[in-house]
Amino acid sequence: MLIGGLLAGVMYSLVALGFVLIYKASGVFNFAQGAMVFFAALTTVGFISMGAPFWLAVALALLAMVALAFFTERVVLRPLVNQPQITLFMATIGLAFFIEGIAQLTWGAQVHALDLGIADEPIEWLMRNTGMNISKFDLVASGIAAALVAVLAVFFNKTRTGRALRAVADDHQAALAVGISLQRIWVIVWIVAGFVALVTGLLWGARNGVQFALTFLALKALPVLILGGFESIAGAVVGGLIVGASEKLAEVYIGPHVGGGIESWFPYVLALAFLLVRPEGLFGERRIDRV
Amino acid sequence: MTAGRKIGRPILEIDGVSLAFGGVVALQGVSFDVREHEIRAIIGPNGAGKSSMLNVINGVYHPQQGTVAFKGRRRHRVDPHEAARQGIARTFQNIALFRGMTVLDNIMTGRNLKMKSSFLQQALYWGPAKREELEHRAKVEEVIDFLEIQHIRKTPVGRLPYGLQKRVELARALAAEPELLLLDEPMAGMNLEEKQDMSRFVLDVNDQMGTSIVLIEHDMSVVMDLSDRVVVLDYGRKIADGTPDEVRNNRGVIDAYLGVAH
Amino acid sequence: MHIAGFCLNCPESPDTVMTDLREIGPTYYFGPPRVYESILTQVMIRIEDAGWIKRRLFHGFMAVAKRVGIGILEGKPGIPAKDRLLYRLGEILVYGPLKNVLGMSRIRVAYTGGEAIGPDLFDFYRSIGINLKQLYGMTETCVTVCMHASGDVKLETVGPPMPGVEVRIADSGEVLVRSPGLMKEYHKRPDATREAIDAEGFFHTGDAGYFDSGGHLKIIDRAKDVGRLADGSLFAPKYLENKLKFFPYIKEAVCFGQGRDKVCAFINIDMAASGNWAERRNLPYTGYADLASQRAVLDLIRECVEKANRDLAQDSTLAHSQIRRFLVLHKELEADDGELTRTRKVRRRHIADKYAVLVDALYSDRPSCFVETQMRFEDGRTGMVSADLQIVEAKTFGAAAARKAA
Amino acid sequence: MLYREAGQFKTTYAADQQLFPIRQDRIGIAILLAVVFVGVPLAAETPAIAGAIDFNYWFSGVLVPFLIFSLAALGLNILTGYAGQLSLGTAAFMAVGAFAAYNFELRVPGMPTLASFILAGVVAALIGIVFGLPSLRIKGFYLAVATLAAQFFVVWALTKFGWLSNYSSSGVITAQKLVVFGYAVDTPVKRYLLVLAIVSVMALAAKNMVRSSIGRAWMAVRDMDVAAEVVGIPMMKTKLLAFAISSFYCGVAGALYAFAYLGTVEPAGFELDLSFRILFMIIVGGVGSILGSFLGAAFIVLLPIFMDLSAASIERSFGFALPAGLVSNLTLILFGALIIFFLVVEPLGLARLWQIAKEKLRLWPFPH
Repeated sequence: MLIGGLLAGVMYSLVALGFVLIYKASGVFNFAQGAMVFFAALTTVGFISMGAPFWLAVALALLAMVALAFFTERVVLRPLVNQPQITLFMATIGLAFFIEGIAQLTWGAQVHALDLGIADEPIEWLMRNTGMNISKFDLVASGIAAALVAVLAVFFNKTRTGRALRAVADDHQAALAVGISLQRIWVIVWIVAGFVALVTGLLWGARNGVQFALTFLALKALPVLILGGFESIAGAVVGGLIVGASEKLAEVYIGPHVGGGIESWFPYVLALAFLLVRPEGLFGERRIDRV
Repeated sequence: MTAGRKIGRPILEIDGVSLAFGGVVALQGVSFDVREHEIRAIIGPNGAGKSSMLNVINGVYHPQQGTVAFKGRRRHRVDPHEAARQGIARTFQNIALFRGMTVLDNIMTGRNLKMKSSFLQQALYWGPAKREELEHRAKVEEVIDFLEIQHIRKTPVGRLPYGLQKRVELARALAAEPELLLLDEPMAGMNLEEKQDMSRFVLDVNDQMGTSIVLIEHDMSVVMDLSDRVVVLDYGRKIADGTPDEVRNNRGVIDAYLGVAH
Repeated sequence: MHIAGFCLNCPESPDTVMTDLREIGPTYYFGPPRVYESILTQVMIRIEDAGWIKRRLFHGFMAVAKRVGIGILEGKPGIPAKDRLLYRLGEILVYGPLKNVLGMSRIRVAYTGGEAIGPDLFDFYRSIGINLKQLYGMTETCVTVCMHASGDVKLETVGPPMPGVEVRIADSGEVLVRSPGLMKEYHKRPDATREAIDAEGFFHTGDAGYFDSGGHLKIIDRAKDVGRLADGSLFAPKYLENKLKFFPYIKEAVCFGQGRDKVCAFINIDMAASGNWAERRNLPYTGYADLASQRAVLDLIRECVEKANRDLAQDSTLAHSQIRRFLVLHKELEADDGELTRTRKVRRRHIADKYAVLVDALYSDRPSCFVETQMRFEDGRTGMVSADLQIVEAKTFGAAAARKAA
Repeated sequence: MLYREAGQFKTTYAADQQLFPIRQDRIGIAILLAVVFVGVPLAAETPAIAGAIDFNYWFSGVLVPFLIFSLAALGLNILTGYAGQLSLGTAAFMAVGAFAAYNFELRVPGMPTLASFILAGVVAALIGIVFGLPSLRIKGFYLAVATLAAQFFVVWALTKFGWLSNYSSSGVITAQKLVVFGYAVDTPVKRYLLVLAIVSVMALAAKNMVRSSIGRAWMAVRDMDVAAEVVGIPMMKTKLLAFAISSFYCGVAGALYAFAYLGTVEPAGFELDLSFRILFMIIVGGVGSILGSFLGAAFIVLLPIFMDLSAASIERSFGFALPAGLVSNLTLILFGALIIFFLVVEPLGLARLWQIAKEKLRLWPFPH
């Protein structure tokens, strides 16, 4: 059970990763990340249903995410630069609605199945020897997630663009002063987030079908972020695992006493309790208000 | 100095206050007092801990060591709104007005702590609530007249030029009828004329309302002209304390300002 | 005579005069022409900032008002129904709101006095339905000597004498007044009193004027300032200056001509109006001196001067006083520099002395003149400013030609 | 142009502080009130007019929901617009109000309807205080997460605890009959008048609060919390009062939503989507504006109706059926685009546009 929770947590981590990327580089809390996951997955499935081969569909979906990144930068981020964070947050709620509408308008609202060709059945060997119920799919998904985290870590720490991104995150003005184009950075980071959304969308879509419910992933990612801190990739991963594991455990051990279904709110209450103790998250940076 | 003004007993006593953020020491064992009706300046190079000192006095920061006694009541820890209730008002180095509100409303907030009517009465805007609003409005109008800002009464503060914003902030502080007024660089960024106006207002407040004033200011001529006594801070420590003339000739102060190594 | 009670209002502070005015909406208004002028200048500047629809609307209806507004105010017959309708529409769209914003919509009667008022200025207020009238008087006569009666208002006069007031014109042209309201004496200054009030009890006002055919007194200038050109024709510098100052771009003017063959002028541009004008044309400038020396600005002022000349050409006594040459001063005339009185009237003689070199240049045929002046800055320091001023020739009009052109 | 204010001088502070200091505004609001309270119901009763317009539809389908959403938006605006605390849990507080009113009616014999509405508001206020507690330590979208917790928790609790819905399946409740002072409110026009009266009174109360010391305290906390504390505004009391009063408004709105609009509601009807819709109302209408709450509610309520009507008329005139879901998706896109548009172009919403227009009219013919 714990393992299953942890694996779900990996998925949460992936979504949270998209949030963290954007938050780090632009200070925007991107509520539309869930919608992006939905959009990416739906676009892929849509192209496949039109007869495109899998990889071509993925490439086209990625292209769509790139276009979305440019669109967002131009229409949402650039005009709202220097606005309070909360305004940008609300703008991304609007963006989420917009993307959801576009996605459903283009591809229809029905649930699509997505087959990645990885069997979603327990690995018998593990089942036999340890009694653990882990599917091959979950394992692959975890592997992909881990690889993605590693790649992003390298990207942030080793590449020029990655360093620029971190500079922007630390101080917008300073970044501008040394000649880093904010707009370019934003586009890049939204593309990367779009890529993460695509991967997430494919994995979740393959598991549960590509449907509107994917957008609610964004909501699940919120407690993950609070636990892990908004600015830490490692935090997103750890937070995801904690949320995934704890909501399952809570469901099993507390759920029966209160009528079940507490998965829907437990992570929030957990996050809230956590907030009151450590408002900056596990890996977040503490800030001192100066007057 | 005005003839009628009498400096009285200490109204504020700072005793051995130390303050640190994480590992960074902002104040270290600072002690001094402020007397009734006195204008007391705090000066010192950048980062000397002047603003931190004000923040300790009105409870925005809580010192790790030492006490602050206001009107004889010694305390370790007080919250800003309690400090305000006891009669301490202040202005900020970077203007801290409520940008979404008009000048009048901003100044009215200065009187909020004197308002007693409940939210239910206010919802009905009836009886005590209405009477109270009007009484306090009349008080606020006195402050508006005093600081000569009648023409901007209903202007949103965000639209005002810098100098006027500073004046509105002073008005908000005065509306609370404080016994102790903390001014954090009230003349920063002003031109000569605005500085003269502001100096006149500060003196008038001190003179006509009998308010004790603690003032942080970089312009030495202003400090020397206005203040009765001056505290000099450097790296969180008090290095001198006395009349402007005494401070001016103090070796340590000259060194601190010229940047001589310790 | 009748007695009326009224409520007197004081503005809250100098900065709130306009808003207080609007809030109070006074019913009686008295101000020197300067006040009316600055209000009109403000109106014109603010209108120029408006969008083109509003601007077109404003100018369109102001033209209607100019054509028929005064007639309607005075209840004259023979105004076409179409114009009356247009005027009424204008009242809804332009004049009414305008008066309202200025706090003038409740005015029953407005007076001006103390100085001659530009006819265009006078007409403007009357045409939008404000019953603006002139009065003539001074402290010594307990203010009112002459005033317009409603319905008998003439632009260039100050109206007939009040009942009980005797007005007589001396041979020198000076206006003499005897009335029950006249002062008894200057306090403890018998010599000054003797100088002002003659044996017959007439007070010597020091103003030059005459009665027109309708019995209205017409004031031209201070008696001591009225002079003659070399050809013997009348020269009333203040009258000319007022005419020039009516243009929004001109703040001050000083005219010379006493005993000379022609009239020349110094001009100060109005920084607010001209600056605004320049900004709308994307003309960069650094300050007053820079703006005042720009060719485009000089052309703008020349047009104003020529317009004034055209008007002057119609008045047979003053046609010779058309301004031939002028220059725009490199600094604003200041009371601090002794160029204006504290009530901001030009000290013509002092200026003529101080800028003698410029006056000489005006009466030569040099196209420009270098000048260096001491001036006092706002912080009390003094310094020298120098400039090379261009002298501009203005067109003049023959009396007949002007009539044709007009 | 319409505002001829010259001569409207005030001689007391009371006159200067009145709700509508400009005479023209007072006349305008009097006319408006006369029209909505008397004119519209009279028109509905007049056979000639009632024959031409389907008033039952207009009352039950448009005006009543508009007024109820205005009230909810008003509640959210108090919290978010005035006190600066973003909430994504509006629908939860409405749900609390709806279910509380239902239970008071159900379990307290002889409970007057209006009293149960007020008590429902009080219960919502108490729940609001509980979920507002985190606001004392956290701000911004961290707080938004706390309100999300409220959103999910409340809906979950209403579904799981059968007692709250009198053990009906999946928590569906059917609101009791509306009886006010012994008078049955059983027709659309009566329901409209009842809702209108409640909303008017509560809007007036809200306006009074925001122009008094409590409103200034909220705005001070919103604009700069540190400075607010320094001028003596107690943070805890101010924020919790904002949560309480906001939730009270949402609670009453929720009760009306159940009793005067839908009749039958279930917890799932108070999902996050409804919270978002009300948030959109204040963004479009105007954050920090009483008037904006009404304008925003009108806009968000009318837009889908308008879209449906347009779609229907397109289908009728061109004789083909539009794809299913087209209109709802277009509405979704339009909502999203509008939110972004308003945040970028006019962050203070329709109310600000109205204010600008009014300023222009006051200064006509001058531009500034």
